[in-house]
Amino acid sequence: MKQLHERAHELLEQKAVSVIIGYGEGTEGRVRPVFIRTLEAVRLLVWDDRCRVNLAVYLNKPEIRKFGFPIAVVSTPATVRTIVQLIAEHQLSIGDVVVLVRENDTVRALIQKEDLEQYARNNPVIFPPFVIEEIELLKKMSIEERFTYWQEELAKCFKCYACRAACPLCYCEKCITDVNQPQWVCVAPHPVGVFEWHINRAMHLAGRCIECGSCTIACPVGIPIALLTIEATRVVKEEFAFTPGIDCNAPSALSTFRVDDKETFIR
Amino acid sequence: MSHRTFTITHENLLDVLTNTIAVGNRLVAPVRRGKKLFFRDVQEVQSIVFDFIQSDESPKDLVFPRVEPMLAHEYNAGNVYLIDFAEKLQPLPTILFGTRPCDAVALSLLIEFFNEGVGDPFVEQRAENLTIISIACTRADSYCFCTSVGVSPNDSRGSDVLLTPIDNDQYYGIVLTEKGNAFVKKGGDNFIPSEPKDVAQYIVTLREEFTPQEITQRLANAFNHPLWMDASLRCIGCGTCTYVCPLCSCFDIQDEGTQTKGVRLRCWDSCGFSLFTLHTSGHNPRHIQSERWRQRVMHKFSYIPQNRNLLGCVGCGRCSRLCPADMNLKEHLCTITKEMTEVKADR
Amino acid sequence: MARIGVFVCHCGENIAATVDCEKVAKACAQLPGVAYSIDYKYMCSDPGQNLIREAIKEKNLTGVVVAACSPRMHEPTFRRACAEAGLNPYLCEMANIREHCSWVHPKSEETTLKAIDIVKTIIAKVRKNQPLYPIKVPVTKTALVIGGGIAGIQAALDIANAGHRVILVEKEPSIGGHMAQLSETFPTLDCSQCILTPRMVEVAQHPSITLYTYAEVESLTGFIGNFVARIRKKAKSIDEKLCTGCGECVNACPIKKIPSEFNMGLGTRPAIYIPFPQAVPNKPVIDRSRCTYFRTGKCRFCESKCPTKAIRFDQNDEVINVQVGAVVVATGFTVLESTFFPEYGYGQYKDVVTGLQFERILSASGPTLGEVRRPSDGAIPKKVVFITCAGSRDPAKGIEYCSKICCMYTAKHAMLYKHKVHDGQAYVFYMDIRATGKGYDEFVRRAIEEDHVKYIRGRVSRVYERNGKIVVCGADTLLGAEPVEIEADMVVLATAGVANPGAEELAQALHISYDRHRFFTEAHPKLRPVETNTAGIFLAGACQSPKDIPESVGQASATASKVVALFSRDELTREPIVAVVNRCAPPLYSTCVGCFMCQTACPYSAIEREELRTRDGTLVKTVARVNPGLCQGCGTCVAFCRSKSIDLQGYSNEQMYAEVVELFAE
Amino acid sequence: MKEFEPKIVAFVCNWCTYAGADLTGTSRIHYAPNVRVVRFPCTGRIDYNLIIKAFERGADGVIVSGCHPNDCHYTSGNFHARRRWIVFRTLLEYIGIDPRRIIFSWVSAAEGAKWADLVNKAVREIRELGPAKEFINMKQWYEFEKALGGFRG
Repeated sequence: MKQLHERAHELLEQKAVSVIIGYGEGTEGRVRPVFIRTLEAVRLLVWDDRCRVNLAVYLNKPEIRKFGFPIAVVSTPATVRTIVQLIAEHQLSIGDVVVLVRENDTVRALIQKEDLEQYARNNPVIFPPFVIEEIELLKKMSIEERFTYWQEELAKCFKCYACRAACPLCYCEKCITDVNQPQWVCVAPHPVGVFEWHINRAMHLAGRCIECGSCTIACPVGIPIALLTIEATRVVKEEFAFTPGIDCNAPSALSTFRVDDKETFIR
Repeated sequence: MSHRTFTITHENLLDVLTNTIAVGNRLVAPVRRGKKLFFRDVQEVQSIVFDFIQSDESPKDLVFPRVEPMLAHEYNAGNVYLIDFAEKLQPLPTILFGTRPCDAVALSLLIEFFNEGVGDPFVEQRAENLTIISIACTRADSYCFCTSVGVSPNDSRGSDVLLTPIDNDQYYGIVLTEKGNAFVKKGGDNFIPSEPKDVAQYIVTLREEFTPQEITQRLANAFNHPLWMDASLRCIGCGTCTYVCPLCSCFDIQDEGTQTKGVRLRCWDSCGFSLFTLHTSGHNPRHIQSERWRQRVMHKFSYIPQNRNLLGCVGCGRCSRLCPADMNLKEHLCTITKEMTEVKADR
Repeated sequence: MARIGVFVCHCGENIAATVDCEKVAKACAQLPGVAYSIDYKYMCSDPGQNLIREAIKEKNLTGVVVAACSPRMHEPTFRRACAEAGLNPYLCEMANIREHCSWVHPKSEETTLKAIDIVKTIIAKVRKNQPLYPIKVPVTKTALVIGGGIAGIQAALDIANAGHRVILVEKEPSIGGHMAQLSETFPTLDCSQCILTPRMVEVAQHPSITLYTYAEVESLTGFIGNFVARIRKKAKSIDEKLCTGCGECVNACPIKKIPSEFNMGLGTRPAIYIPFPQAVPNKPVIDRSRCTYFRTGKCRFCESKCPTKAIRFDQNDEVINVQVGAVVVATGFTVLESTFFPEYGYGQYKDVVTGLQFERILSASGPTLGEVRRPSDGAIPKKVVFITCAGSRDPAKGIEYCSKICCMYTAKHAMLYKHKVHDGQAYVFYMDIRATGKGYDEFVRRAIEEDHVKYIRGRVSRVYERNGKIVVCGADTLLGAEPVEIEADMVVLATAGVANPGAEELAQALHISYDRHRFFTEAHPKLRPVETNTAGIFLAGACQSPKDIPESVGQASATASKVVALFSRDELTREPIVAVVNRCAPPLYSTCVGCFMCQTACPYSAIEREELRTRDGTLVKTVARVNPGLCQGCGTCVAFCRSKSIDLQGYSNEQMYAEVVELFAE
Repeated sequence: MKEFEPKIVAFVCNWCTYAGADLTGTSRIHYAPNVRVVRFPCTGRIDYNLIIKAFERGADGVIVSGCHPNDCHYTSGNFHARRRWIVFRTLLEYIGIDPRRIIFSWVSAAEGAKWADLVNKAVREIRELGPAKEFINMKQWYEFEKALGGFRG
């Protein structure tokens, strides 16, 4: 933490960044995102195991961008991958972000493509044990059981779109669910509308989801929604040998192809 | 039973509830789904959760469901047929058990709001068929601030019966309305008449951080204050706060179907969404998140009080508990009451 | 509200036999937005089309659905009829109730119901149809011809003679290609250079042709009618304007022993050289990789001898961008070489040569001045063995195809050898003789019957040296696979024709496709043999597959006619079935967020970047833009776009959605 | 009782499968009448949302068909589509929807008989699977919730 404070101090003092997006103390032992713009405020920064939410989401927020690039972000491995993916998707450029990471008990600032990519490659996102349990559980289910499982889970959804808002890769200015000519996704949070929304979310994040889990953390009704995008990313990884968030120049897995992609399911 | 007040043991209360279901009433009570607490239809009273500070979802969708079919149309050989769901609606008699007093207050305000003016047949009919049995709070957390917005942990407004947990696994209850009376009557001997008691010792005490008047006054001239931007920087623009709020009542009318057959639905909407105020022209009067956040606070603590002489908030604290970005409403209101001058260090 | 006319065709009995057409028309009349619905015996007939034209005018129709045969059959017919009546043709769609219904189901109520369903969905689509207007793009009437072999020369001359400008790019110092290397040509045995060089000169002197030799096309952007080619003119190290081509410098060069490319390594050249005497342009270039000055910084003998002071050691490569409307790719081929045939001793024995090397030996301008002398000792070979299908038709070598020209040139080689070495003996090992051109089989017969070339049907198993002779072991399959052993003085391999090195890179630079042998792919093997899948780029000659001269020339003229046809108009008209990135009101301007992930989804590289600016010029954002000239309308980007910011005209999201939803509307 | 007749929608590309189905017609090969064809320029144009919509609106099965690999009129639209299907299919299965309800196929313009065969087999298979119960299940609330008037989780 001391190192982080020193680093943050240095960055602000040298005017190397306009703002540092980090974690600060929140309510009842929670941590919350803080935006450090002054040297005095640096002391508010905390960095411990509670700091899991992916702060890269704020890099898409116009109010934050208005501070001007470069912006520093206190980053978990997932955040680094997210930033690499955002660069690949032309939402950020190299040099826009100073990525503060922990490496062997020191705080490093990553800016260059090579550093970002190397860190992303060396630091995979690790699921918490309950996620792995849930994945295993779903794997063992019959298709009917899975249907029931998801129907029960999705029935809770009232479409507050916290999953979308918390996801740093949901940066569309007009989401497909807000498109009404035609109405691809029913607006109403009834089972059909909820199903459409979540299958679209999963399809849109296939091969892009960094698996940071922000959507699940954000969900106020406790739906394990990340499982859908994790599955989508798993397929892409398995079938197309493609991992998102490790290459600043990678095209999308779903807008490229290999002539020998699997087609055992096609008659 | 002639008395307005009674006592009942926990066990007997469960028996009464079981019986309520048995005679064909719909019982809705707090139950756990995973780590979250919802109000759901209950078949087994054992599943009802008593030990909690606040549920995650509010009970508002018992009168104002997240999706409400309002109208259906059909086109056949040149004729259009309409079905008005308000006429068809036949709500089941429903016992809402185990709400916190703040939720009961909120429900009464919500119902009042919908029934103003021309009225709302959907909400009205549901409210008529709803009996609310609330339980006073013996615990609170730092998100709670009911006392600061004019609600108390044992507020009786909106409830038909108010229970207070007392010693020896017993509840002390007050019957507040005819509907409450009917409920207690059906419970027969399980309810033991009692003299009115002072149960203040069992109720949690909550510090009054500010008063509604203070807030309203401060906000009157605060529209252009820089605090809105500072406070909402971390807001990600989801609808969680509005959807879990027991009082938020904004909705969106959606038509589903084709030219020949379709249905008109009323769905929840949120002022936190950028689309909420987007004009067809492309102009958005609230085009950044701070303006939307300001709208939510202003609406609840300035505009509603101006129009209706009450606040649009009961201090249940759900919005703050569930906010993905830890936007703490109580904290913001405290800042506002400190004349909105003390600028937070995290700006 | 839409006013749609529905026209149900009986197609004589073709539809009416199983579908109750009257009922279909009546059912459709009940649907919302249908203003007129009628059935008729033959809609495509004149009276039928008249019915549609009249109805459009009288009923003021805003859309037309013709329920008849497949749109693949008559869509243009009915769209034209609509246009004649003043209705935008793209407001007319066809419902296929013949191929997809009446012909595949028995006469029944169900079949009629299916027909109604089909028409219903198309009505739903037409409700969402928008008037579309053909896309017009201007045409730059200059053609780029890549490759200065006979195919490129022919294409360039044909286009130029039609009155259009041509830019001809050749990577070698001279045009002429492989044909310039040949001795004589089958089946008439006229001298290759004698018929080629006048053409080369014509190219050089043609006022409409700009010739860039020693130059390569690095990239091609844009689309049909509007390409921009980036051409690298490699430094020749001479000032071409000053150089007279006297050749003093060539004589002065102290480095003499560089294997000559033109002579296939059988002769030598200096570091500053003119590839062959009839080269066009007939001016030298300095091969910098071999030049002493460029390697050591000392020498400059050529410079001292140059009477016009034309040597430029400090010249740089020059990169130019040219605007062209069409491209002819005529980059030719090469023959398989060196070490590819250890079993035939190639590379090991000097006297085992390729067919192209043997051409040089036979050529009057070749290293032996036209006398047949073998490379090892200059002796006149008395026994020469020709081996055909060296590599070709050999899956083990990775080349399954027939190189097509080898049978003929081997017969020619054997014949010419016999003409020059009267007492010599020529043997040809062959698998099959493929002599299918005009006068070709007669030519082969002449070699066998008049020149007594010995044809042996069988494969050669081994070639090795024994006592100064090259022993060729094979089998004669016509004699019951009897082993044959010939002690030869020389062996000529008719090695397979293969794609040029660098073909792949060029294809990628031009955005054209190529097969697994790296030959460029035509748009259709039969019906569009000289077009590529990229509109405006055409193929001539052996870059597409090995070809002989007449075929290459024919193909070159074909491409020229395609180019000239293209250039006959000032503007190109294209079907407006293209993808479009949406625009909306400010401050959004477009819902595209510029992730540019669609770029790789487009098979035509049609997706570009576009900067959106406010009226005062402030950059709002950079979004995708579909170039309507390049887009072919597949819609892959449309289905890919997450925010639904791209739509395909003619198959829009609204249209497809309406069709699907209508299927289940009650 | 009358046998269950599945409703099947076929999403096909214009250049191969649509033409192939035309050929089935010109060859007068009869097949089951349960299929309704929607014509797209290319399989690359087929939005997975349309497949979802078809099911929601009442389809029991969906056929998706286009040009064989390497035969795409637009050179690679079908390859892109194939990738999309691989992911989409897996996700459907993961969320509990029987992937056998979507039948993917390559039918060329020359394979009229294959088209008839494909349709007949699809009808047979979907008939065995029965109505698309997952989607019927999801739509139930329109019916029973009328009594309560509205949908709660």
